[in-house]
Amino acid sequence: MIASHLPVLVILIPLLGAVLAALSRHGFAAWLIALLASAAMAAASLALLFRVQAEGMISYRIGGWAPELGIEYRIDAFNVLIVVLVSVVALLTMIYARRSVLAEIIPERIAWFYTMMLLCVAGLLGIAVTGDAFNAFVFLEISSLATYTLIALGRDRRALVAAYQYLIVGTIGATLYVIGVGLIYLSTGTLNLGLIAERLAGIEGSRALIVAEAFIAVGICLKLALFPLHAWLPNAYAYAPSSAAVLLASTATKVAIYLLARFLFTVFGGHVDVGALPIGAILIVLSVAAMFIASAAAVFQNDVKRILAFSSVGQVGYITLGLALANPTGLAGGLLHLVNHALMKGAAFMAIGAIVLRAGTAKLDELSGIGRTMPWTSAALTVAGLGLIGVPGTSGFVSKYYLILGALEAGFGWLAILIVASSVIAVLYVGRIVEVVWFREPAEAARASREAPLELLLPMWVLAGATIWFGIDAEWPAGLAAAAARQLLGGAP
Amino acid sequence: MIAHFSQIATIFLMVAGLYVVMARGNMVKKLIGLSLFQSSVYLLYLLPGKVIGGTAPIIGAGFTVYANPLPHVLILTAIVVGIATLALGLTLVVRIKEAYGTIEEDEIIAKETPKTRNGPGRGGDAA
Amino acid sequence: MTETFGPLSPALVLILAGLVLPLLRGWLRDGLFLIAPVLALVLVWALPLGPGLVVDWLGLQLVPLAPDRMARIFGTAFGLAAITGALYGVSQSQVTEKAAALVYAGAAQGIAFAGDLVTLFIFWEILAIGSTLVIWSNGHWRAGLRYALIHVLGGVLLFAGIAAEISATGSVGLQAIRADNFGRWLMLAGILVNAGAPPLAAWVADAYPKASWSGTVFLSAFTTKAAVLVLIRLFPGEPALLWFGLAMAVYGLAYALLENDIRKLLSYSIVGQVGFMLVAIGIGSPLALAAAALHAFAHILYKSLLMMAAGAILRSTGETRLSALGGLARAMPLTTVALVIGAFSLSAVPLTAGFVSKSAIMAALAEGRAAFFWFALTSISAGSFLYVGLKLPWFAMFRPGERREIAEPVWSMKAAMVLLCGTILAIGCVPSALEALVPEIADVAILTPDHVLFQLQLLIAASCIFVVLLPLLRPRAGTTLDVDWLWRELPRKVVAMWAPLSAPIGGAIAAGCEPLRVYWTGFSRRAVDNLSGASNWRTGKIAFWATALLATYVLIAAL
Amino acid sequence: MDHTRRLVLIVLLAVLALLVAADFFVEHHASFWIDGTPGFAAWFSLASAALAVLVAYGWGLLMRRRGERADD
Repeated sequence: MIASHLPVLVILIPLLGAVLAALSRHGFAAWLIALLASAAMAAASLALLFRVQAEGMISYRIGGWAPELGIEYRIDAFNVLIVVLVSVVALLTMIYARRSVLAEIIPERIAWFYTMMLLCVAGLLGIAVTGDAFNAFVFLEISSLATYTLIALGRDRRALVAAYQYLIVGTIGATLYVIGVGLIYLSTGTLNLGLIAERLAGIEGSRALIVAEAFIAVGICLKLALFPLHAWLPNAYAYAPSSAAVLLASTATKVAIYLLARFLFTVFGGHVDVGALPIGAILIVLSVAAMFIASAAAVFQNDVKRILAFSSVGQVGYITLGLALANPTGLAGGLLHLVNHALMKGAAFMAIGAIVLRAGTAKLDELSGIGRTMPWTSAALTVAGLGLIGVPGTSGFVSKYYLILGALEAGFGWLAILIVASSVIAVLYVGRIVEVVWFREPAEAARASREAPLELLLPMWVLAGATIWFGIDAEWPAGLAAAAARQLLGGAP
Repeated sequence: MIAHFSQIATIFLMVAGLYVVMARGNMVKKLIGLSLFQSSVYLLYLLPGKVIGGTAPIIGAGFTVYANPLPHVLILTAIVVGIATLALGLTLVVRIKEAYGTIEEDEIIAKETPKTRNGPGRGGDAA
Repeated sequence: MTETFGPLSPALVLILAGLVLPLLRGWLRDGLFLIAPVLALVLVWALPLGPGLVVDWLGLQLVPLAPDRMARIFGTAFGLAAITGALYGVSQSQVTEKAAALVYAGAAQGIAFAGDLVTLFIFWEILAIGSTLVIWSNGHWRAGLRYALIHVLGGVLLFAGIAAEISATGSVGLQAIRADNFGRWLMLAGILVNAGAPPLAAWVADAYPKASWSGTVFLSAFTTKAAVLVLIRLFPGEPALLWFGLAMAVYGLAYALLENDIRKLLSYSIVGQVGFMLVAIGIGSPLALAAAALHAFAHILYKSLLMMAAGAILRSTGETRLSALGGLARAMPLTTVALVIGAFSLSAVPLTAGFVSKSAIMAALAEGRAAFFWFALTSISAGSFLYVGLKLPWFAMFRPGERREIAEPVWSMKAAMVLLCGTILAIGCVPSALEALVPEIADVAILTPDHVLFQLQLLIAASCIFVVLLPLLRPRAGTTLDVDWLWRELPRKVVAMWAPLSAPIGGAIAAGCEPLRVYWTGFSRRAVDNLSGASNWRTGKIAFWATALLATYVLIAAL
Repeated sequence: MDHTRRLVLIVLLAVLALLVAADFFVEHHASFWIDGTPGFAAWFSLASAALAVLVAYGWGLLMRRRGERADD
C-alpha cells in the first residue's frame, strides 16, 4: 500500500519533518527529527530506485486526478537518480550537521535551521519528482526561500548580503521560468510536461514557444549559476553555515540542472526545429567560459570555501557542456559529472567545515600544515580535490573521460583539448590547497586544532570514499547515467 | 493598440520592474522593482484566462461560457510565493541595516572591499 | 587461477603498506616495513603464470595483473631489492622515506606485472612520485624538483605516445613494436628518459646521491630497471637501442672513471650497465632478451649491495668523497667485503652473479653476429673493472689513510649486506639454478675453462693498467660537466652575462615599451582584481547579464 | 713509481703471463675470428683499459671543474 505512494512520500516526509522541527523549538529535538526524516526519506528514495529499475517509469496522480486536470508525479531513470542523490546527501548532511551547527548558530535558531534544511530538501525533491511545470515552480520557490534563510543564518554579516543578492537573483530566475511556463500554457493549454511534449509536436514554428524556451533556459541558468550568471553563488556558499553549504553545493545547482535537462530534452527535445534557438551553441560557449574563467578565479581566492565555490561554477560548466553536446556519450558524461561533482564537492565542503570547526578559519594562509593535526579531514579534502582535477582513480576522471569521448563523437576535437586544458587550472587551485595543507610547517591555527570528531569524519569519508570507489568501479554509475541519457534522448530506458 | 492593451501593460510592468532592480542601489527599491516584475507575471497568466461574457466556472442553468479557472488558481499560489519572497527580502534588509547601518548596495560593497590594492592573493574574501 | 588472488597484486600490497605506514608507530611500523616486501615476493611466486584477468574499464581492455615469465624475473629482482633494502633501511628515522620507498617498490612491481599500456602508465607515474618523495624526504628540494621535472617530461612523452598508439591501433595491449612512427618514437623516448639514456642521462647522477644513506639503495634498484623491462616488452630488437645502449655504456664508463663521490660514481655506473642491457634488447633474440633480463636481475642485486656499502660508509663517516676517504678496511671489514663483492660482481669476476649475466649478454651478441658491439662491450667491460673493482675499493678502503674512530654500521644494515653477498655468490657459483627462471641461458658457456680464463686475463690486464696509470686515476674533488649544465648552469650564466648589458639595453627597451608596460600593468592588475574579487558583483550587474542573455536568445529567435 | 707499486705490477704481470700460458692449453670456442686466439683477452684488455683511462682523463681535462655545483 505504502509502496504505491512512494513518489509523494519522499516529499511529504521532509515537509512533515519541517513542521515538527519548527514546532519542537528545541535544537536537539529538531536535529533528531531532521535526522529521522532524512533517513526515512533516503529509504523511500532507494525503494523508489529499485522500483524504477524493476518496473520502469512510475506515474503517480496526486489525489487521483488525471494528468490533464491534476498534478502528475513522474519518476523515470533520470530523475530517480536525482532523488536518490539529494536524499542520500541530505541524510549525510544531517549526520554531519549536529556538531557543526552547535558551533556556528545561536541556540534559539537551531530548530529553525533544521526546519529550513528539511524545507529546502523537500523543495528540491519536489522539483525532481514532479511532472508538472507550474508545480516545479512552486517547489523551486519553496527550496529557494528556505535557501535564502539558510544562508542568512551564517555567522558573518556578509551572509546577509549574500542571501539578499541570491534572493533577488533567484526570484528573477524563477520569474523568468514561470513566464516561460505561462507562454507554453497559453500555446498548449496544459502544464503537464508529458502532454506539453505531445502537443508541441502538432505546433509548427510558433514564436511564442521559442520565446518560452529562451525564458525557461535563462531562468534556470540563473538558478544553476551558469557563467556569467554565477556571481551570487560564491558569496552564498562561502558565508552560509558549513552544513548548509554542503547541502547547497552538492544538491541545489544539480536539481536546477536536472530541470534544465528535463525541459531541453523531454519537453523541447523533439522540436529543435521549433526552437530554432542555438541554445546548444550558446551553452557550449558559456560552459567553456565557465570552465576557464571561473576556475581561474578560484586560483586567486584566499578563502578555501570561495575556492570551492568558484570551482563549483567551473564544474557546472562541464555538466552543462555534457547537456549541450546532446549525444549519448556526452550527455552520460554530463550526468555522471553531476553525480560525481555532488559527491566530491560535498566531501570538500564537509572537510572545510570540519576545519572551520576546529581551526576557526577557512583562510588558506592561516591553514598552513593543518594536515599534520587533522590528517583525515585534510586527506578527504585532498581526495575531493583530486576528483575535481580528474585524476585517474577518482570519479572525476571517469566523467571527464566520457565528456571527452562525447566531444570527439560530436566532432569537436578542439573541445576535447579544452576540457583537458581546463583541468590544468584545477590542478593549480587544488595544488595550492594541498601545498599549504600538507607541505608547510604548521601555523598557529593548525597547532591549536585536533582531528575532527567522528560524526563529521564519517559522512565526509562516505562521500570521499564514493569519489574513489566510483573512480575505480565505474561500471555501475556509468551504467545508470547512460540509461538516464538514453531516456532523455528518447530511446528505450 | 487597444486590443493588445493587456499585453502591453504586462510587458511594461515586466521591463519597469527589471529596470528598477538593475538601476537602483537601494535595497528596498530593488525589492519594489522585484515585486513589480512578479506582478507582470500575474497579468500574463490572468488576462488570457478572462473570457468575454464568461462567468465563474460553476455549472448552472443558463450559463454556457465559463472563464478558465486554472490560471486563477496558479496565480493565487504565485501571489503567496511573491508575498513570502517580499517579506523575507524586507526582513533581510532590516538585518542588513542593523549590521551595516546602510541599505545602499554600493556603500556595503565599499565597506567590504579592502582599500589597499597591492597585487594578487589579497582581498579575495571580501564581499 | 589468477582469480583466486583477486586484486591482490604485489604492487597493491606494497603501495597499501606504504600508505598505511605513516599511521603506525614503533615496532608495528618497522614490522610492516619489513613484512610487506616479503609478502610481495611471495605473491610474485604464488601468482600462476597466465594471460591475466581482463578488466573492462571504460571500454578499455585492461589487464592490471598479467604474470608472465618476464614479470616473474623482474618481480623477483624487485622483491629481493625491496626486502634487503627494507632490512637495510629499517633503522632510518624518516618515515616519509620509508613510506615513499614502499610505494616506489610497489609501483615497480606494478610495472612488472602490467598487462596493458594504461596500467603501465599509471604505475609509471606512481613510480616517479614515489622516487621523488624518497629524494625530497632527505631535504634536497631543488634536486628532487629537477628529478621530478625530468620524469614529468618522460611521463608526458610516454603518455602522448600511448595515446597515439591507442588511437592508431585501438588496442592497449603490450606487444612488441618497432619505433616506426611518430607516436612510437614518443613512447620510446619517454621510456628512454627513465632508462637514463642520453641526452638526458645526467639526472641519474644528479638525483640518486641526493637521497639519504638508505634512500639511494631503493633508488638504484627500480626506475631504470623498470624502464629496461618495458623496453623488453615493447621494443625488442629495436635497432636504435643498440646505439643508445652503447652510448650509455661509454658515458657511464668515462664519467665513473672521473668521479670522486662514491654514490655518484655508482650512479654513472648504473647508466653504463643499463647500456649493456639496452644493447642486448637491441639484438632482440630470445637469448638476448633473457640475457638483458638476467643482467637487470644481477645488476639490481649488486648495485643495491654497492649502494648499501656506500651508505654504510656515509653513515659511519659522514663522507662519500673518495678524496677524503681511505683506510676504512680495518675499521669496517664487513662493509669492505660487501663493497668488493659488489664491485667484483659488476666487473663480472667469475663466481659472481654479474659474471653469469654478462656472459649471457656476450653470448647473445655473438649469436646475433654483432661483432662491433661484442668487441666494444668487451672493451668497456674491461674498463668498468678499473673504476669499480679497483679504484673504488682502493681509494675508499685499502689505501693508507688516517686512523679514525669509526665503527661498523648497525646489525640490520650488516644483515642486509650479508644477505645480498650470499645471493650474489650463490648465483655465481651455481648458475644452473637460474635456468628455472631463465631457461634460455642453458646453452651459454659460463664456468667453462676457456671462458673463465678469458675473463681472468681481461681483469688482470686491466689491473696492470690501473697500477701503471694510477696517477691519472687519482680522485680529485670537483664535478664533471654534463648535459644538465644546460638547465642548471646556463640560465645563471646568461643572467650574469646579461647584467652589465641590461642597464643600457634594458633602459632603451623600457623607454620604448613604457606605454605598453603601463597598459599591461593596469590590465593585469585589473584582471587579478577581477578574478580575486570576482563574485563581488552588484546585484544589478547579475540581473543585467541575465537580461542580456535573454535578449540574445530572443533576438536570435526573432531573426 | 714507488716500490710497492712496482712490486704489485710485477706480480700482476706474472699472473697475467701464467694465464696467457694456460690459455694455450684450453679448447677455445671463438665467437668471432680473433677472440678465439690464445691471449686475446690479455692484450685486448690492456689496450682498452689504457684507452679508457686516457679518454676519461682527456675528457676530465676538458670538462672537469673545481668545486661543487652551486645548487647541489
